[in-house]
Amino acid sequence: MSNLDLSIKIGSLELSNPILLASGTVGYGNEISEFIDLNKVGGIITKSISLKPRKGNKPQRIFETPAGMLNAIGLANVGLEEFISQKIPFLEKFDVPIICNIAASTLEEYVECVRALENFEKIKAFEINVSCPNVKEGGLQFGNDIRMVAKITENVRLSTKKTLIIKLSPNVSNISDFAKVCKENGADAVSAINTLVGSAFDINSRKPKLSNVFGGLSGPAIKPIAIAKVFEIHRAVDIPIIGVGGIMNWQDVIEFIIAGASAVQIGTLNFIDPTASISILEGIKNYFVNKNLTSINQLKGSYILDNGN
Amino acid sequence: MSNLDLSIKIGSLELSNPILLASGTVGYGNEISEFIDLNKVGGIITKSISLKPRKGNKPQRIFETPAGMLNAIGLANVGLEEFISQKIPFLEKFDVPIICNIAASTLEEYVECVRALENFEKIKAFEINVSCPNVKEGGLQFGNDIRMVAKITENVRLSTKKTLIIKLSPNVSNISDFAKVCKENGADAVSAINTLVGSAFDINSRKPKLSNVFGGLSGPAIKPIAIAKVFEIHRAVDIPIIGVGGIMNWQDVIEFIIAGASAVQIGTLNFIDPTASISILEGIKNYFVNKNLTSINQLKGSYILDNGN
Amino acid sequence: MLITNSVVVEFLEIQKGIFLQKLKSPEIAEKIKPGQFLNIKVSEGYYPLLRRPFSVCDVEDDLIHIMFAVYGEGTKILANKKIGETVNILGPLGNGFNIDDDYDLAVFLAGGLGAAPFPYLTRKLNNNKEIISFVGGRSNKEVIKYQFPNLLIATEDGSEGFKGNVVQLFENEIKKFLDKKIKVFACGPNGMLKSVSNLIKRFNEEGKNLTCEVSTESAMACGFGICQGCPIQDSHDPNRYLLVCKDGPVFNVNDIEL
Amino acid sequence: MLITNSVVVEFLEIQKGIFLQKLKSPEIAEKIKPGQFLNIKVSEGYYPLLRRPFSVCDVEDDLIHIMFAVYGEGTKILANKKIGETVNILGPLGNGFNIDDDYDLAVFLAGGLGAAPFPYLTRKLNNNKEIISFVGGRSNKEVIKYQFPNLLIATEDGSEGFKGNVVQLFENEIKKFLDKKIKVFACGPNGMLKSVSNLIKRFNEEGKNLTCEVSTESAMACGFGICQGCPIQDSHDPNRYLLVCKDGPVFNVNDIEL
Ligand SMILES: Cc1cc2nc3c(=O)[nH]c(=O)nc-3n(C[C@H](O)[C@H](O)[C@H](O)COP(=O)(O)OP(=O)(O)OC[C@H]3O[C@@H](n4cnc5c(N)ncnc54)[C@H](O)[C@@H]3O)c2cc1C
Ligand SMILES: Cc1cc2nc3c(=O)[nH]c(=O)nc-3n(C[C@H](O)[C@H](O)[C@H](O)COP(=O)(O)OP(=O)(O)OC[C@H]3O[C@@H](n4cnc5c(N)ncnc54)[C@H](O)[C@@H]3O)c2cc1C
Ligand SMILES: Cc1cc2nc3c(=O)[nH]c(=O)nc-3n(C[C@H](O)[C@H](O)[C@H](O)COP(=O)(O)O)c2cc1C
Ligand SMILES: Cc1cc2nc3c(=O)[nH]c(=O)nc-3n(C[C@H](O)[C@H](O)[C@H](O)COP(=O)(O)O)c2cc1C
Ligand code: FES
Ligand code: FES
Repeated sequence: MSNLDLSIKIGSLELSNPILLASGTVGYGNEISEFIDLNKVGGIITKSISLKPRKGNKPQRIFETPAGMLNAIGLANVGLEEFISQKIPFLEKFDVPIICNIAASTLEEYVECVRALENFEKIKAFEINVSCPNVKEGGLQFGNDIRMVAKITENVRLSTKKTLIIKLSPNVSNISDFAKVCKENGADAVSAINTLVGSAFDINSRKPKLSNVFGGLSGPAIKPIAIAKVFEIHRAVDIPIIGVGGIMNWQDVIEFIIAGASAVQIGTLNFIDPTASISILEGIKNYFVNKNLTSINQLKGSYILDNGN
Repeated sequence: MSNLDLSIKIGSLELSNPILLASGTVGYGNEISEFIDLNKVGGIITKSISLKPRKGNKPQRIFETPAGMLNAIGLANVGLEEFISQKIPFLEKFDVPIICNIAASTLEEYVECVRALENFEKIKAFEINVSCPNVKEGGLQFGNDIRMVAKITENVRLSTKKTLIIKLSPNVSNISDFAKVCKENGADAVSAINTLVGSAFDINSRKPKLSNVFGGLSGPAIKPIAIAKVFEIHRAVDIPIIGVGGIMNWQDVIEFIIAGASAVQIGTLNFIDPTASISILEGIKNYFVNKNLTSINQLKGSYILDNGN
Repeated sequence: MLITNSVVVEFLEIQKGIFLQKLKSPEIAEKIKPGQFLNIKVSEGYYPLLRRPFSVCDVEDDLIHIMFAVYGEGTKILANKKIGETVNILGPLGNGFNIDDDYDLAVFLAGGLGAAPFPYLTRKLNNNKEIISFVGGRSNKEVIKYQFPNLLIATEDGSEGFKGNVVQLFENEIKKFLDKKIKVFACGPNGMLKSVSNLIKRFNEEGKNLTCEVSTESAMACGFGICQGCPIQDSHDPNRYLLVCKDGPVFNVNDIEL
Repeated sequence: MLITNSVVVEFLEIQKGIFLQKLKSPEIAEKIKPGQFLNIKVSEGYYPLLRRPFSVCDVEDDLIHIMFAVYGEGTKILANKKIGETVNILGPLGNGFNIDDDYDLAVFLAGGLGAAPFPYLTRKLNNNKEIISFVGGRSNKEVIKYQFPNLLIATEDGSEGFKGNVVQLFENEIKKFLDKKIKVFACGPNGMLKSVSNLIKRFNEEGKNLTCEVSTESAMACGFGICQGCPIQDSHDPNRYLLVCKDGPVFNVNDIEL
């Protein structure tokens, strides 16, 4: 199958393949570039950037759970200024699209960040994090408030010509309604899902395992939830979906695409095997060849449902 | 510690210990009674009963996921009439409180079921399932609609003097608001959590793994989410909480109690080890003795949080 | 029903990729009947979370034999068990084959790992009546011949025996015996069981005298009737499912809709 | 940084409950320095999901040694590995001890499993300068003596050596040497490291000449700087955390707030 083409276009964002590295799981690319050729992945999504640097939460920030992990990093990041002066120059060395993930506590802050980054050629898209559960202001409150998500989308859309992706919170009962307002307000795509709110306590000290009490649950434990959310959105709204949550191997990626995803993000898996994105890409290619498929669109949302029940 | 007393009272419901067997995971007690002495558990919650028998969903109803499982039983149950004629007489042989879990597609049906069962002395409490994700009418729609939950609670309350427990859906962003309306409308307690909505697809057939497409995710994978929900409710609302979700051992039970639960339910674990509830009870007793605790209330909600962050 | 930790006492690869594991459990060995099954927890941790069902393949004093191939994580862990390691067994589960003498000729029909329950069944039939076995697979590598009496083989690729499926072979061969009272025991994929069922019904409509018991499969969580995870359509009541784990896994073919 | 599947070549219980595992990895053995660590995936499945960090204990040709006790699921699985089985190693990670010759006397301070990095450090110091080791534990069962030169022991229950904690013992004993230029290498629970740190600061405020490097611990997800899961307060900048995995695990005690 010499005509296999895994490329995909989302808004003006052109990806050579659907494998993206998820926000917060590869920093700004430096460390993981020692393990893999970054030019081979479809794209890199930066750790959430905020207007000012954020120190993040006190330790303990990480706790392992059955087939998953809780994190309460608290959006620790270098801030807009250092991102521009230090991180973009590094990323410019690679021939791979950069998607800049942005977190903020106010509507204005989102807009300001996007404006400040709009003229950097290297950045091909914005992913707006309205759904991080680990900070007190902003974060989750936004992600679960549909009018706020609409407003953020609308305002950020006015400030950028780049591809605009809204990263949705899974901690809602009607995620497709959120996807719908994103579309209506000009988003090019949605990412589903961010982490689920979780917690854990130590039975001897009675203290929370995380200093922040709450953390975000990620990893294979949440994959069935992520698949359901992607499917729900796909059924209800005509907008490209970037699937994320619990991907551990190429089979999981195929499952997300069948459920409706145009592209996917590898998150927690990068911590366990930083080379996984590359081997997953190989697995996907083999699947496509074996199934006589030549493009992502042939597989995307191609689930087969029985009629009735 | 001869004065160890694990009993707990929820409304008028008196439990000798906090270990309940969760709805849908022990049928009506028959099969599991071959493994354990049912008199030893704190209580048994029946499979959801509906007014009419329900056949349930077509196969496949079960799919295993990382550290969890999806089920789409579809509330298969014998219906009110056979429950009264066949199941209550069997349960009467045991000296253990029975909590009757009720599912319905309309407000009226809930009320009708409760009325029909109100005079059975053996039934000590009702657990109202407003949150089962596996049926098309009723079920999830109710559980995610706060006004509906309020209305169901209010109406069922008027129909019963027994302890009234509302089983909450975790597929919402603000579970403590739901707990609050339950309390305001007369519920004696809430159970948290029911299963999370999940799905899975076969990458060869492209069909959903479950005939119903969606299923409910249970098992250790969801424990961090359940702990967070119990904690959220405990912090915000003064109502007894029955913790459920992913309990696999006595340590998990202690964690739920620390997070705010007055009692807990063992679910999926019954499938793997039907004797687990009894060994868990032993583990709990040892913990209480080792920690010089003599009652559940000393441990309940006894989490220690740092001030500020 | 019992729950026991059982030691792996012997472990054979009876043919390429097909394993026979002998597990020590005097209590279960004493009680279990052909066609019943065990629900096995292959590891202590949460992965895999659920037990895995396996037919009893044979019983030898206080040893229970199971036969399996590697499909996924569960059977992979099982195949890596060393002698002396343990697995946790819940059993005996379900209803086994109905062993009466009310027939002249016993027919075994097996597809793939459906071969598993027959060694023990053969031993227990124990009545000097004739048995003919039909076993099928895609190729001769997939045909499990282990301990089948009077074996006839069907392979879809024709690499051994009859070229075609095992039900076709059975249909061809059984014609000579249709004057006898025949009891068919079948185990294999549901598709195969369905065509057996159709064939038996046709023969009986033509006035022949066949009874047929099929051992069915289903995804399972508990294996003993508490999860409702393993429904199979009751042929006598459209509003009712039976449970494979509790009402089966062996059913008279007339009682279920395959 | 490399990722390799490494075979368990040798496995010793050096004292009750304390294991020494020798893993074959020529590439990592060649590169790794004392105080650096490995992040090990103990099983193939999802349980446990994350890697587990272990200090390099020693290097012997192409073998890396790790020392551990069983705490939870990860170390339990590791302790059950048989010779010939593999684990997946990511390493070498972090910054090791700063090995210069700028001191007269080296002091080792270890609490519990904090003993792990010292055999390799001892070998690499390799400069004929004097070393004194202080090792502590709750009781003598918990004191790991493995390969410590000039060993002085503290136990909290007084079952061996000095009764009290290892930092008190160090404080008592070091007084005779405070005219020398001392370099302290410490590894153990953060509480112990904190009291070492306080003591060193006090001595230096009193005009003594001690430097101190501490090997810290933290919960970790990745081990190489991409998850931000392992913060430790930067003592020079209140608005900044350092990362234990990448900026440490060994720090000069002046650079962090313990
Ligand atoms: C009553 C009963 C008796 C059984 N007896 C036996 C027996 O004696 N020997 C035996 O080997 N198996 C038997 N099975 C099937 C056995 O339970 C499964 O093979 C086993 O659960 C697979 O577990 P796993 O973790 O390896 O695979 P999973 O991870 O559960 O599945 C991996 C993949 O293999 C597929 N798969 C699983 N099982 C089968 C199968 N049987 N055929 C084809 N594809 C499959 C799954 O759909 C999935 O795609 C029996 C099942 C039942 C219900
Ligand atoms: C840089 C670094 C180097 C390390 N080097 C070593 C080493 O050389 N040898 C070694 O044995 N360990 C070392 N550790 C600690 C080691 O990583 C943990 O012991 C290991 O992760 C435990 O994994 P587990 O799955 O067995 O326990 P988990 O399931 O992760 O934990 C089980 C329980 O044990 C507790 N626990 C875990 N680790 C410790 C600990 N170290 N001390 C006290 N309680 C603990 C946990 O809080 C939990 O309650 C190091 C850690 C770091 C960060
Ligand atoms: C340690 C950690 C940090 C994360 N930080 C961010 C972040 O800064 N911004 C964001 O949008 N998502 C963040 N995420 C969420 C991931 O991008 C992803 O949505 C989630 O982890 C689910 O995918 P996974 O199960 O493959 O990890 C973070 C996840 C983890 C585990
Ligand atoms: C197979 C299965 C069937 C269930 N049926 C019901 C039900 O009928 N009514 C109900 O309220 N909850 C039902 N539940 C939910 C459980 O009672 C429990 O809330 C959930 O499984 C989480 O607990 P666990 O992780 O311990 O299983 C069911 C769960 C499973 C796994
Ligand atoms: S497998 Fe649970 S009822 Fe059959
Ligand atoms: S463990 Fe991931 S950054 Fe340190």
